[in-house]
Amino acid sequence: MTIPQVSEGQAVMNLEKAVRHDGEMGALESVVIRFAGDSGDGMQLTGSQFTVATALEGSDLATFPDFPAEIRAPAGTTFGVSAYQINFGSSRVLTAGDAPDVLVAMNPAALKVNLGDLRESGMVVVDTGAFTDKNLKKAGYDSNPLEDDTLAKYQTLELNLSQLTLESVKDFGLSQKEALRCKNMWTLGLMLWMFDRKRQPIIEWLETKFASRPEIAKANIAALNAGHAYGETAELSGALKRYSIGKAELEPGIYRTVTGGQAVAWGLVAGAQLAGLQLFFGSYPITPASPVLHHLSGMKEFGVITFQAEDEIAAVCAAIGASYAGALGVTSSSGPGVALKGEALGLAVSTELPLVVINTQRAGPSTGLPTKTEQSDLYQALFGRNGDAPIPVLAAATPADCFDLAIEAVRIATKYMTPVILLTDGYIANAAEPWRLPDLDSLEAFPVKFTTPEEAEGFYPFRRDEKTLARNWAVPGTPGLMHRIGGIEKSYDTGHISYDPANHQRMTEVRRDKILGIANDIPLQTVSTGEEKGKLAIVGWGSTYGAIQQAVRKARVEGYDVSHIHLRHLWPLPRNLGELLSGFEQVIVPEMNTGQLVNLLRAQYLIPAEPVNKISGQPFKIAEILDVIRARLGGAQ
Amino acid sequence: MTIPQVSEGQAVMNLEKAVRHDGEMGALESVVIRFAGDSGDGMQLTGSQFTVATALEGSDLATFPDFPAEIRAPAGTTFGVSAYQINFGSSRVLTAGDAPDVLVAMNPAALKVNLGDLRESGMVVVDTGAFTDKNLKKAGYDSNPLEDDTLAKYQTLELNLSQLTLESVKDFGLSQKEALRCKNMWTLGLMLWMFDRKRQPIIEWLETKFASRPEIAKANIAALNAGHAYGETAELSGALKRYSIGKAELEPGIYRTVTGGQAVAWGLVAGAQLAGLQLFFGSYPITPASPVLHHLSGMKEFGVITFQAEDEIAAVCAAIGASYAGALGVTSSSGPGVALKGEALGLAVSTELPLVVINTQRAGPSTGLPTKTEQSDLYQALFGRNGDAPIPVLAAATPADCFDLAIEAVRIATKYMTPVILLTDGYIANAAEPWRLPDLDSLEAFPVKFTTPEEAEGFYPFRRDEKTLARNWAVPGTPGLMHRIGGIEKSYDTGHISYDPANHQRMTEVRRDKILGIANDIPLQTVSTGEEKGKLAIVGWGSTYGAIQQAVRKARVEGYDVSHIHLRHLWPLPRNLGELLSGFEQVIVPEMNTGQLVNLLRAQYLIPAEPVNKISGQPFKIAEILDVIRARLGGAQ
Amino acid sequence: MNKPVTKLSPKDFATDQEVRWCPGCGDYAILKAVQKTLADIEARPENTVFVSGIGCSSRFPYYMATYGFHTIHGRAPAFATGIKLANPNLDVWLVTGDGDGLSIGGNHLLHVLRRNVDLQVLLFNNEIYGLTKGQYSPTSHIGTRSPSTPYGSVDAPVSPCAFALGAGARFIARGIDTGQKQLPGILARAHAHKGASFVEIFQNCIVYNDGVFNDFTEKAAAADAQLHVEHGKPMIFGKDGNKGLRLKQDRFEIEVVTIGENGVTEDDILVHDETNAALAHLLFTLPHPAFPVVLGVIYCNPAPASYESAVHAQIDAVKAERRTADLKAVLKKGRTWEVR
Amino acid sequence: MNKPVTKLSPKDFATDQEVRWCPGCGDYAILKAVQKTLADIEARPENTVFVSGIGCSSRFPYYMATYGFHTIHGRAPAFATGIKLANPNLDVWLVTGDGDGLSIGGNHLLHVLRRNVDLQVLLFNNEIYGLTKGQYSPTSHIGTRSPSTPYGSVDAPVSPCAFALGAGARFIARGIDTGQKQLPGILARAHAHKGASFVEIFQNCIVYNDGVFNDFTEKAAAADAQLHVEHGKPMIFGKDGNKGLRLKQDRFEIEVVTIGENGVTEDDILVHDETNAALAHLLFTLPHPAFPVVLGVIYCNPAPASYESAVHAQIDAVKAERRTADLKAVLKKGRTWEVR
Ligand SMILES: Cc1ncc(C[n+]2csc(CCOP(=O)(O)OP(=O)(O)O)c2C)c(N)n1
Ligand SMILES: Cc1ncc(C[n+]2csc(CCOP(=O)(O)OP(=O)(O)O)c2C)c(N)n1
Ligand code: SF4
Ligand code: SF4
Ligand SMILES: [Mg+2]
Ligand SMILES: [Mg+2]
Repeated sequence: MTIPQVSEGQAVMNLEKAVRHDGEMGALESVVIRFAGDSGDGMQLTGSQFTVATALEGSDLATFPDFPAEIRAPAGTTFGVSAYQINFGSSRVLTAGDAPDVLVAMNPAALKVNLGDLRESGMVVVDTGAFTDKNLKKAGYDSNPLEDDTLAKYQTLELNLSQLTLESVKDFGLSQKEALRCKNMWTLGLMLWMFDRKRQPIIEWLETKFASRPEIAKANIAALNAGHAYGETAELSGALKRYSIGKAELEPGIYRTVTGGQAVAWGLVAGAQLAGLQLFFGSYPITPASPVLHHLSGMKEFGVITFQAEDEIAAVCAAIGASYAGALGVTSSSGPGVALKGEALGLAVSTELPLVVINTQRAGPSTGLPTKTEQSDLYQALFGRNGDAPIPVLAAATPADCFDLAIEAVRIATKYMTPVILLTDGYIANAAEPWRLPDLDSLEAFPVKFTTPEEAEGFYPFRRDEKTLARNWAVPGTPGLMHRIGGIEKSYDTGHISYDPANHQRMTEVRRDKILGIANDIPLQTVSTGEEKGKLAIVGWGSTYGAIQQAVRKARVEGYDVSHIHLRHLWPLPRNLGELLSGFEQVIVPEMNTGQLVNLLRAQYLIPAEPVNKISGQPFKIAEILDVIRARLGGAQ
Repeated sequence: MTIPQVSEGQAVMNLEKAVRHDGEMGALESVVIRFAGDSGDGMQLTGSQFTVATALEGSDLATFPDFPAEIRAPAGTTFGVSAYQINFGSSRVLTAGDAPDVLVAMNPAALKVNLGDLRESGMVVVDTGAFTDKNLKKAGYDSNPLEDDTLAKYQTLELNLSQLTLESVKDFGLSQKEALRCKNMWTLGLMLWMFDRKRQPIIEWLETKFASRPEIAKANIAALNAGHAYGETAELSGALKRYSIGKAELEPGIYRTVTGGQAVAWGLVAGAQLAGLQLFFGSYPITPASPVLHHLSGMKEFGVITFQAEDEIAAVCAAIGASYAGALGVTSSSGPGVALKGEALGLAVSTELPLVVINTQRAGPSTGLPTKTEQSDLYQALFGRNGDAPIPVLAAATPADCFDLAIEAVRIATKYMTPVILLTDGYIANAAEPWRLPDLDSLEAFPVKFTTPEEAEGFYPFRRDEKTLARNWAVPGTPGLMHRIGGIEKSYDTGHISYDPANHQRMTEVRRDKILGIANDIPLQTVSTGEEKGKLAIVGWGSTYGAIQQAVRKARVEGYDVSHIHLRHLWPLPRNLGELLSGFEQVIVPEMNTGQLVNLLRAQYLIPAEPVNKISGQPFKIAEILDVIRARLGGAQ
Repeated sequence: MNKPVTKLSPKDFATDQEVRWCPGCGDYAILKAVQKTLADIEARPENTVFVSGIGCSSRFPYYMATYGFHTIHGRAPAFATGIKLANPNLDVWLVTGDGDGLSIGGNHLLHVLRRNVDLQVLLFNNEIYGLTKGQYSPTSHIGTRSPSTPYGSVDAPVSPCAFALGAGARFIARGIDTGQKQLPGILARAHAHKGASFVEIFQNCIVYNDGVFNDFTEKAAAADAQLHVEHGKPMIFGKDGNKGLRLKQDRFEIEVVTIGENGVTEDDILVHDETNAALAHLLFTLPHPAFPVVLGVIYCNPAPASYESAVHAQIDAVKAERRTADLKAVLKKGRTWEVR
Repeated sequence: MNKPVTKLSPKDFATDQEVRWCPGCGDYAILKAVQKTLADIEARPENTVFVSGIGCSSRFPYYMATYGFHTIHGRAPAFATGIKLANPNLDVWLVTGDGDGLSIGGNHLLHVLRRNVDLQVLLFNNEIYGLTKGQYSPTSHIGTRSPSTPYGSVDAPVSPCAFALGAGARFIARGIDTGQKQLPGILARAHAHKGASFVEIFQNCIVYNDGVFNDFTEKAAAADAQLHVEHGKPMIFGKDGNKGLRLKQDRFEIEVVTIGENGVTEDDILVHDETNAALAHLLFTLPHPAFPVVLGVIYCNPAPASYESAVHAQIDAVKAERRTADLKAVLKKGRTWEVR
């Protein structure tokens, strides 16, 4: 056990300085920690284990994993830095936090890339052992930031983590390389101590994970314990302080953490069950959409068929084929892959088959920034097809919301015999948040009714339900209902190919009206926070939810007349939306794109909605939205 | 020579009844003829030869070929009917005409499909020889329309064309089948006589076409002459009347007829010459876009490389590759094929390479009605890509306009290093109109300047021209400028891959601003007809030009305060457009889709522009637009 | 429902839809052969699905009184895969053309073949794009003049069967549209094969490529220009039944010989082995007219399992092992905590 | 500008860009071999273009100090075709992976090969999707466990070389990432071949598929498990140089024999003929470990002309015949009339 080497000139680490606290000394309302290191340093694991420990402690939390496009970029480079941020607290936490209070930097590159985001007088924990000349050079530092005034504004905790770790695991006979791999657990131990989280869940996890290599499990646990013990010793010596974060007041229930990727997968399985259909999932791997494929591939006991197709076109076509044959066809991709599906989506529109399409958006155009987030595929979802080919579009606001909207997508697709697009994004897909498990038994079923042989009399495939305008669904294998469908225009009255001009007009209109009619079957638009009319509405969609929500709450506390309206149904729009928006003097639409929803709203309602755009591949910060509100509404009222 | 068998109860054919005429007896201002028959009857040929003869006579004209999707549908079926309509006259003719004055129906199916369009008391010419029981049944007639009152409202000219033709060619030793094939020439001869057009050009054409089979040429010519002679005889007997149509007052110059397909091809060749580049045309056949490929494939003497790719994706990718290598890459397709190009277009946006994309639109969604026209791919052109990927969009108003806009597309693509989309449609592509040949020498060149080895100092591929924001273009083969590009985000300052958030924001903005800046380099929007402000503006784009133009002219004659504004630049929009439109009390946007441009205008300018939609696969009629104007503006003012 | 109630005739498989091919098109003959095959194999219309892309050939499903899906250009194999995976009990037939299947759709064809989905692929090869009015296709011979190659095409054609073999197909056969005697038998064998079966059918496009196969399909030439192979039988052909293929000494090559000449006897003739892939490659690519065009079931080498059966077997195995499929339990797996 | 001014070394072909592959990735070795090859063949950087799709392998162009185009997933052959057609003087290399080239990109690979565009295709086969974190690929063997196949894959893999042959490729070779001795020679021959050359390179993905080729690449096993063929030489292998491939009597098949055993002599061993396509198919698909994995230039059978040269020859011929290219004349062709 070594003695804390708190860097010179630093008094006791004092996080409270700029952190909201709730009175009691050492108790904070919320804290933002960012773990940053080389791709090989295991930062994603460290972050997600800290998240588990924190969740079990009853804090509310939100996370933001931010990793490089490279599988394993060369050690020490700035582009190889991987980071995981967690915001946790006793009050409602909706974003991963604007600026970290604590930055754990495992090497110079991690410091270089992340220091700029740290809040003033925040805490930096660095592994001095990694600040070698070679690493400094790789990170592009001319002089050692630990030695110049780079860190002057911050509180620094300089520890030779590498050495401390090696010492802590020396009894387990690991190679130097293996031993050093435990560095992240040592660090995690220290952080668990500092924020008063339990080690036991992590220990259990390590034991399961390394069940086949017990010496590795033991070494990691020893490192974890050593980091924890280090904190205790340092506290005794007065060098470090420990913080407690109270439990958040959350609705009663059983909770777990969930990422958007998981929630989509489970929502689809639930949706298929509610519809009474077999789930067919056709996909082609692409970042950041692949997790949905991975989750579903492991759910074979639910009869889920996962089909890794040769490309995105085959994936969507196979899904349409499966729907044709009576399954629930689903396909999933990210922007560039969805671009390839446009032609086939037109066929699903034309043949009026149910289909769910999930787009986990990433930064574009083209390959863009595959591991960064963006909302720039809304136009593509709404308009990216030849011909008049309207498709309902939904967008999930949070990881947990993905579950509900996946079910909603299945419901609309099967009830209206139409493809449905569900938009999420790289941020939602990878971020974890606490999720109160839904009561699955209370979900309303919407069983599909295939046309039966008994209905053969007068049957034709495009006969419609008078109310929904959905066509009937007769599946191959049913005697007496043999029919042929395709992408050529069909007669309204027989379903046969028809080149008749008036018929094409009628069919185009009925396809449009069917989709527009869904507006009567979705909830009216509500206001998330604030009044139903007023000076300013901030209208958002998708993963900007948390940032807008927090900003509007803060602004309202500051006295601003501002409301937050968040859209989950982007097409058709809720039928009261126009009226709702007309109750506001100003409408601002923040989007992680150059302005897409804003134009839809302007075109639909002729309101002078204005865009606020962030296209940096990073989520909005609360402060960025707050600044906009303040600027719009002038000094606090 | 047989004696005219004018049907009972008919006096002399009297076309003037409902046709505008210019005083002199038998002289008409304009006439609309529709030739309709089986796909095998050669109606497209008949129509286009009548067009040639008419053009040579100095009439203005417009045509509308309307053929079935089937290559050779079974004889006698309604879906196998092929039609060709021509509107010609001594005044400006801008559309193929709302309703034919004369319908030539070669069989019952042709009559069945087309009769409804004939204007009241128009003339029907039928081949009685084809009205057999079998054909009547195939066409779905329960009783013979020649015998019941189906044709009561019309003037009918019932001739046994088959028999008349057989007689006229009996000296040439043709088989019955070959002999009957001359029926269309007999009919053409009669029509040429009736409207006083010369036979000589057709005779010459037949001689060239059948140079290798002189007996076929001779028979066809004999049939043509026989039809003509028949008219003369009938006139003598007083049964038929002959009409003269004066010369149109057209701008002096050399004229020819041109289809949109030809004009696009020639415009591209001209554009490439003006840019000083080799033209590379990558395409995959699709109706109705293929003619561009066919025309260019025959122009090898211009060094044009035509590449029939394995699919639309390969076509656009090869074109981008060619541009990368220093050629002018062009690709062309129709809606479903363009849908497949979305991902690659994103790459062209991201790598900022010049590219021209031509979409000859057809009725959608999906396969839709391949041989019918529509304007429903505007959304796809503007928005059909992942990410923020703005692309300039142009739309041709007439077949001849395709030439000018193809050049304009090349100019913008090369000057701004960007893909450009040019929209035409099935109507424009196939319709022929007279075209005053442009003075090629007077076209302003816009030679491309590749980066030279001398500029190697400080070179990087994304260095921009300060004014246009276009990046420089260094082509492989140039010493000293070796570089790598791709679809991942690039550093503004070096062109290397960059994951930097602020850089992505900056690059996204510069890509947007570059395209928006083109608004300063295109003509201000003018008004085609009418005042610059007033009660009502009809805003159109693409092939609706003629119908809107004629309707607005007529309405203005009727005293309505209405103007026609026609957009050729759909993105960016002309910079004065918002102001111009704000000068009108009402703005109506007729489109052959469910409303696409109208939403763009509403979003951009917040004006309550309203849609008028026709989605029948058929062009607008003048009357349809005129009705809208009258309805909007109430009784004539 | 899988057992025929009454025996159906070929006519029972015809729809009332007007057939929209050009008069004289080879597609008519194929339609007839397929309808006969379905009757022969006692197919049930309600369990049969015809899937196609886009092209003249791809209009096929409209004329079959079964279920049918006329999809989009080139993608039929992907649709068919989805259909078969969703309901392995369906009998899936895929109709495609040389453009649909080998130009835009080459990749999907590759993958449906290598995955070995249990369905029949019928590729109507007319060496031209019929529906779009006669452009050359990936199977057109060099020098083909067409609207897009007025000076003649310059790219080498692909051999559909060699492609299928390279893709890993385990049943490959070849027939001729007008071969009404052979075609139903070939199609029935394709149907009997468990896994993806690939059948190339030479089809005459009377409008845009008339007579392109005449040199081996015309009556007069047929006997000498066609070799109909049968597994286990010597590869003999010719109007006098005295020509054959013989292995060259010590070379991995074959030659045409005449039985009765130069001491050649029937025993010298190579016996066809439909499980031999290298031989199949050779037979697919024999240069004509030096060699005959080989027809019949040229390659058949079934895999242990077809794709959809393996997929469902895996699902069934997991189901059997897990016994329950409880979404509630899945959601609760891992760390949960309770807020009261 | 086509003649080298000074002889360049492998290092001259390296960029200053940091290489972003995982430490230990087989791609490094291939990079080294390619850089050496370019130096050996005296390539000019300014006339050389590396084109790739998307994948770990497809990052290759960034590390070559030549022109480079990192395009989109699976489409590199189409871009490369456009580049080569636009400027036939460029030396085009195409780098792809088993996913990029054979999954999404299979169709373009088929067509660039059959058209015979003069370029080199290097397919890095690691039997996995590296960049997207380890899903199985179309070359993964049955049973591969991956994030998308946690219970093991069930679809049969495709053989890249057999596919290339079926597609009509006229140069097909195979190498190993670590085979620094053989690889530059193979690549140089691929470069020398006029037309499309296809080279499959077994590449170890140390992160997601480590050791998948060990049974024939590991030092100890290599000699017995690898057969390096050379045209005109008997196909002998084995650490004692005494194993070989022999034609089976009267069968279109081969077997492994040991020279010196059962009376087998070197003369019995089949001589490699790189122009024999059927033999090539056989060598590509020999089942391992019963047979060795065949490496080297296995098939090479040049066509009279490569695609881009034929395209330009046709253009040149038309130009020569027409002599002028006058757009004014074209516009005036056909019927014109004058309005005064
Ligand atoms: C995406 C797309 N691209 C192009 C087309 C146009 N197209 C329809 S069929 C066809 C080729 C058909 O050729 P083939 O498959 O040989 O069929 P055939 O008509 O000769 O039977 C083409 C290019 C289309 N319908 N969709
Ligand atoms: C249109 C599209 N679909 C999917 C992806 C995601 N993706 C990138 S690389 C890749 C597979 C790469 O596999 P391989 O070609 O074998 O390359 P490796 O990484 O193994 O070298 C995939 C699926 C993409 N970038 N674009
Ligand atoms: S164009 Fe050819 S393939 Fe198509 S229907 Fe006519 S004859 Fe048959
Ligand atoms: S993931 Fe595999 S293929 Fe990709 S760089 Fe790493 S080791 Fe190489
Ligand atoms: Mg064909
Ligand atoms: Mg790979």
